[in-house]
Amino acid sequence: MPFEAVVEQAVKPFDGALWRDLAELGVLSLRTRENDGGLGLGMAEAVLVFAELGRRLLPGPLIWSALIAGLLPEVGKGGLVVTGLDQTRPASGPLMIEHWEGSNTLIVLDVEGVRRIETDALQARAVETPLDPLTPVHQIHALPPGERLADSATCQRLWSEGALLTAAQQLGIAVATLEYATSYALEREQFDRPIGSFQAIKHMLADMLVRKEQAMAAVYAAAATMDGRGVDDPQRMISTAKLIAGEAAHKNARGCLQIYGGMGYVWEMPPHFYLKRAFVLENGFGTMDEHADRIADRLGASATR
Amino acid sequence: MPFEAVVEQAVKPFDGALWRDLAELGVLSLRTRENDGGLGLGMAEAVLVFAELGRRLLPGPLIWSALIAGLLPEVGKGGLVVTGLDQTRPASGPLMIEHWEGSNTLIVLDVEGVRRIETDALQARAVETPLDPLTPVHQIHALPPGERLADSATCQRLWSEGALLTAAQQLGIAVATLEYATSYALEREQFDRPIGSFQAIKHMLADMLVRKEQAMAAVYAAAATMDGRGVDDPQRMISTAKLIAGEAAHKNARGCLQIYGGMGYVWEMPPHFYLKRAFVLENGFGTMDEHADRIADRLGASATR
Amino acid sequence: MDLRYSEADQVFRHALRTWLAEAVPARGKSPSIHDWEARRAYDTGWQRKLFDAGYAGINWPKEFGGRGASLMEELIYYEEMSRANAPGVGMNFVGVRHGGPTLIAEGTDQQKADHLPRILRGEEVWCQGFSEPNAGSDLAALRTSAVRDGDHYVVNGQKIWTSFGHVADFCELLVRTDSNSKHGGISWLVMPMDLDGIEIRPLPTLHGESDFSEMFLENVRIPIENRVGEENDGWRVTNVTLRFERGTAWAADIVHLQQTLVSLCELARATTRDEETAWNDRALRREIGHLSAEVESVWAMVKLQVSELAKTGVPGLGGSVIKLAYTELNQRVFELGTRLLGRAALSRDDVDGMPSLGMVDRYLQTLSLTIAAGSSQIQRNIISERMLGMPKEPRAN
Amino acid sequence: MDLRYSEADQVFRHALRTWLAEAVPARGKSPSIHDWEARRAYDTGWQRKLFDAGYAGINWPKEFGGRGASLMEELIYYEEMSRANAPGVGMNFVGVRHGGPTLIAEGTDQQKADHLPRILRGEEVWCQGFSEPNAGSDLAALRTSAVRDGDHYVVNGQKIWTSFGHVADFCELLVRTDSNSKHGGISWLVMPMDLDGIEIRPLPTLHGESDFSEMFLENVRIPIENRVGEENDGWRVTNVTLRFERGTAWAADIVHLQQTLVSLCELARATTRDEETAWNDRALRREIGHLSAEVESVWAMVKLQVSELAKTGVPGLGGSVIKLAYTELNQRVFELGTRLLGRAALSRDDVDGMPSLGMVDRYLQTLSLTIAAGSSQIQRNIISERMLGMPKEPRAN
Repeated sequence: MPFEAVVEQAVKPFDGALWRDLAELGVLSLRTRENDGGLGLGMAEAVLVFAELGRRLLPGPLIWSALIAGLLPEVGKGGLVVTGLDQTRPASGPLMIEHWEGSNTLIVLDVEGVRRIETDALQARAVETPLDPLTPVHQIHALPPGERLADSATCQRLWSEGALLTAAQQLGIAVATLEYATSYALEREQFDRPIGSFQAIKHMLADMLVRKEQAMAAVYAAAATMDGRGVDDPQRMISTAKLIAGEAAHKNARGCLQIYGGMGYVWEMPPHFYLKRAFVLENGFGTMDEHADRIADRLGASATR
Repeated sequence: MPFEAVVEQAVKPFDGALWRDLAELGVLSLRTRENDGGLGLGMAEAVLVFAELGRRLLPGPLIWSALIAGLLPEVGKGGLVVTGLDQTRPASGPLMIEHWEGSNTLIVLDVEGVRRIETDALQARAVETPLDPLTPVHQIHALPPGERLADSATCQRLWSEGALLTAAQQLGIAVATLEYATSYALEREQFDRPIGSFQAIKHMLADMLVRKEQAMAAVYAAAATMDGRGVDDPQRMISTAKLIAGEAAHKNARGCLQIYGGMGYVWEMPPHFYLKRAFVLENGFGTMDEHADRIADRLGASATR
Repeated sequence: MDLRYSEADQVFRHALRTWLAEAVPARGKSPSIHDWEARRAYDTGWQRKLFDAGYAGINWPKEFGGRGASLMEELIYYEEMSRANAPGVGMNFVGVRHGGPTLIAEGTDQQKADHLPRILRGEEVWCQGFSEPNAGSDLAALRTSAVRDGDHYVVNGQKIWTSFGHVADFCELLVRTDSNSKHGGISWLVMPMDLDGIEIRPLPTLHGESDFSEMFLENVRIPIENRVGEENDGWRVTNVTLRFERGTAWAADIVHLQQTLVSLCELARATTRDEETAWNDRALRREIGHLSAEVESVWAMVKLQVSELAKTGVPGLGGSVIKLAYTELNQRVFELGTRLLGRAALSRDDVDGMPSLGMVDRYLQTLSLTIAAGSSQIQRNIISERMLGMPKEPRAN
Repeated sequence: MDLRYSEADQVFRHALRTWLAEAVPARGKSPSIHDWEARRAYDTGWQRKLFDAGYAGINWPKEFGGRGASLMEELIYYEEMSRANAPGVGMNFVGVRHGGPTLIAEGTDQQKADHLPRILRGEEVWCQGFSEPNAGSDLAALRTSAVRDGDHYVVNGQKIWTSFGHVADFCELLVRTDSNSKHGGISWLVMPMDLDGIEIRPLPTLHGESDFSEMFLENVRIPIENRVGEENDGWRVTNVTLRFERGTAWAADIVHLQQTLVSLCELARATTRDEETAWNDRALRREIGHLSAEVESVWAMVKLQVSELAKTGVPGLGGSVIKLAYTELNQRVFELGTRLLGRAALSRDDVDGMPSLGMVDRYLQTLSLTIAAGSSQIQRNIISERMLGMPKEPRAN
């Protein structure tokens, strides 16, 4: 999707046509078993796809679909559109649901397991000015029990996969914002030379590249580990990926915006779309702080051995 | 003291002659009442002097002397040399005493108040390789009760003054390391130009200057407030000063060392002496973390009003 | 250094606080950001109220209708305005803080008489025509040309970041009158906004609809008598407003930042996660404590600068130091607020009592602070070259 | 990407681990840092043990007596050496990691035969004569001159940061053979350290006595046949060792850093403040968690680079990325350790079981990492210019 299309998309509600395209490409059924008509891919492949989706700012409840398509194959075909709510670690504050419009079913993860609730059964209020123009948000006030879909072990697996696919999208943001910042630094001239020839800009870009590379390595390593092709503690690697990619997404988007200067403040320019998306992804499947705490807990446990 | 003298001082034990000079200059009796033969100066003046002592890396138990000279005027005259131990917030780990050699009396601050213990009554082991070559350290294993000198209110006042005088010395470190880094950046040439003409160095120096200015303002404001010439919460201002000056001392010394490049690693060069002293001062009268916690507690208390 | 307030200062503060206690509630709620006429009426109405009460042009000399306040009074003024949650300077900004001061320093008697009283009374709104698409950090690279034709300049070019362009009456305009000299070929003009050839296009920002516009100028004829200062001397004229900068520019915002940190404590107390309040999270508390120390020390810098300046009368280069420290710090405070909101940050409006508007929306606004009026990178260059004497970088050929 | 180890890798790891289990304890404690002869014997003795066991020159081609290990084996080698707390490469560093590889790439058959076997067997210690007081970041500005006189070069000048200078047998020496060209006037020589005119002065560092020296060269006569590569082609020769850099240079240190973080957890558990353990301080725990994530991701970068390189055979520029990330991170880890020690950090030796030596002393050592072998600033320049295509800065006139 070229960047102009992203800007246009920003004012649209759920885009059914785009969703059908994604289903046809197999994006929604990456994780569905081949027997059930999916691609049956591992996490190592899934993170490549989701990094690309993040890099292009694709909208829609992508992660929830990929997670649930293993349990409900219909989701992978695009016929059933699901969104979700992570209640595994309840907190005060409103229940905010992304991409409500267009979704038929709400998936809830909590300590008991996985539930599904038909959206017809719920009352939702649209948030008028969502932070990310490409991530419409609704608020719901009550959560009926719904139908039990899977047990808590499955729930934990889905949560881990959700965290890693989110990290992959964050990686995509780190990649895209480095790309945009690089081009702009070469193009934009001030004081009779490209701004990319100033050390202040050079060094910001170098730090962005380091963060991008670190995020990429962490996400790939966590995926290989989840697929059983690594040697580390998968939970620690997933938290590492979510934390490092989250930080890379935020800081690279922030750096991109600063390098764009005044132009970074202009609506039609890419940086702010990425920065806003980075905030949305940070608040899905565990924040940096939560994952840092998880890592410390696991490290501390290994220290007592 | 020119810098060569600092390097020489690094190998000496307690310098009685220097101490007598400082006493004659009135440095040790700044806070002693004029009736008792001191200068009777306020904190606003004392921080100026201590910033200068920090800037010149003067050795010796300066802060403990200044604190106690109000209670024991003999200290201000240099006849009685005191060092001290802050036990107001006990922690595990060894009891480390600075400048033991040359001191006759150990002052202990704890929740009960201020005590004095004659050093003859104690067994101390010299630490062979102290971190700061100008701050010799002894370890003691047991702490007899000693003689009660003042109550807990006085103890709290002394602790606050100690924190602020330490902050003033930290400010001095931030000032000196900026000065050294500035001269070196102008002098040292690489790639056929002074390294101070490269943005990477320029911007490090600018950040160092900002930190120095912030530290100076925080220390002066806290001193004015303690003297009753300010309008803020004195405890919060003192913690602010210790935290901001501590950060400025550490980061500026670190920046100075980096700007010196390989030369920063050479013993005879100033940066490492300042960095090491910054670590010593950080561990006196409350660390940055402790002061940040104190500030948050006071801020949180005001939030419930 | 004495940071206490004198008796006279206390009297000033008391009178101002008393007046604000009545005047602020009487102003009512600010109009929708989309209703430009209502916003102009609201902002200029408040300016008129300030004028009537003797608080307009707080730092303008008395001879030009200002308050002529002392530095300490000025600081108190910003403190009290912020504490009372009074309306901001809004679209009077360019006139009161920038264009007016420039006329005071460099304008002719006629120019002063024409504009100064009207600006102070809220009868004239000004906008700024400085930046261009290719002249941002390098402002002196501006290319909008002014060519003499009889007793007029004929102006052609494009400006950007013209705030309130479509409701302003006058524009402080920088133009190129000599293309052979970069800094020495710029002139400073007062452009009436009702002239032919001026086109204003709204410029949406990351914040959505915004106060900013692009301005296109095609054969706009501006009388030569509207020039302030000599021809080609506009770069110096532009810098004279700095004389008005007495280290107090950010005072109101810093006071607001102190208040924000207290709100953050309240928010943390009201937020629960895992059956404990966020205030119980010592990492968060420590971060708040650290930020509070930074805000207090920046505030102390402002006061120190004001107290030094009051003593010596010599303004320093401290503006860059405060700008750099304050703007970076501001972003960190509101970023922390946004983080603390958790998923409520997915909205830019308040949700269920969670203050997204004051944290998330405000965070987005703070993003321009490290770019506008000299980016952080430019400030660091200024500090290192002018305050520390570092050599300039080699120029491009 | 498959990050699992193959069966062959596991066999390699098992054999190495078994060997280390016996060989490491047998080495005994390392000698005092002041006893140079004992240290030389210790380091070269370990090199000989490695050689006898078939682990010397792990990444040297087999034809030159090396192990010719695969990349994955090399990684495993560093992991196991670090986990077994085996002696480091010590004063064999320059010969095994730098001088030897340069001879392999560019040396004559005679030069190879003279030195390579002896380096591998621990019979030759090398030192480096690259940096000069005025040629640090800008190494190519070096001025030590070599003038031909018959079949010798006569060398005059001063070098700095010559580690192990007074016990080394040979020095890899960069000299200026043409003063009219900067990069194109440098030659690479093998200098026997027993020649007349070489004076070594120990160079104390912030760490106290150190392994570094200054080296003064006065009319030192070096045979022309000791030149490696063509005259004036030394800059290129210097860079060929980079071919040996396969992203694994920091592997052992990163493994050590992972272990350090576990020690930090243990230390936090054993430290009490205010009647609770430091481990109870969530701010500290979170910081440890964050640092652990960074260490793991840098380790993942190394593995990813090795796995890519094994697939494509093309080494990337990743070395600068890993160097920049790892060295800055390393300092942060040991700085946190130093903070955690509290007042025990006033000593550089262990006190009452508090590990000051491993934290404080180590922290001081890490300070050189962001300077040596290309400072962080130089690395950022390399990354932005060579990996992102940013233009070079304008040069000084």
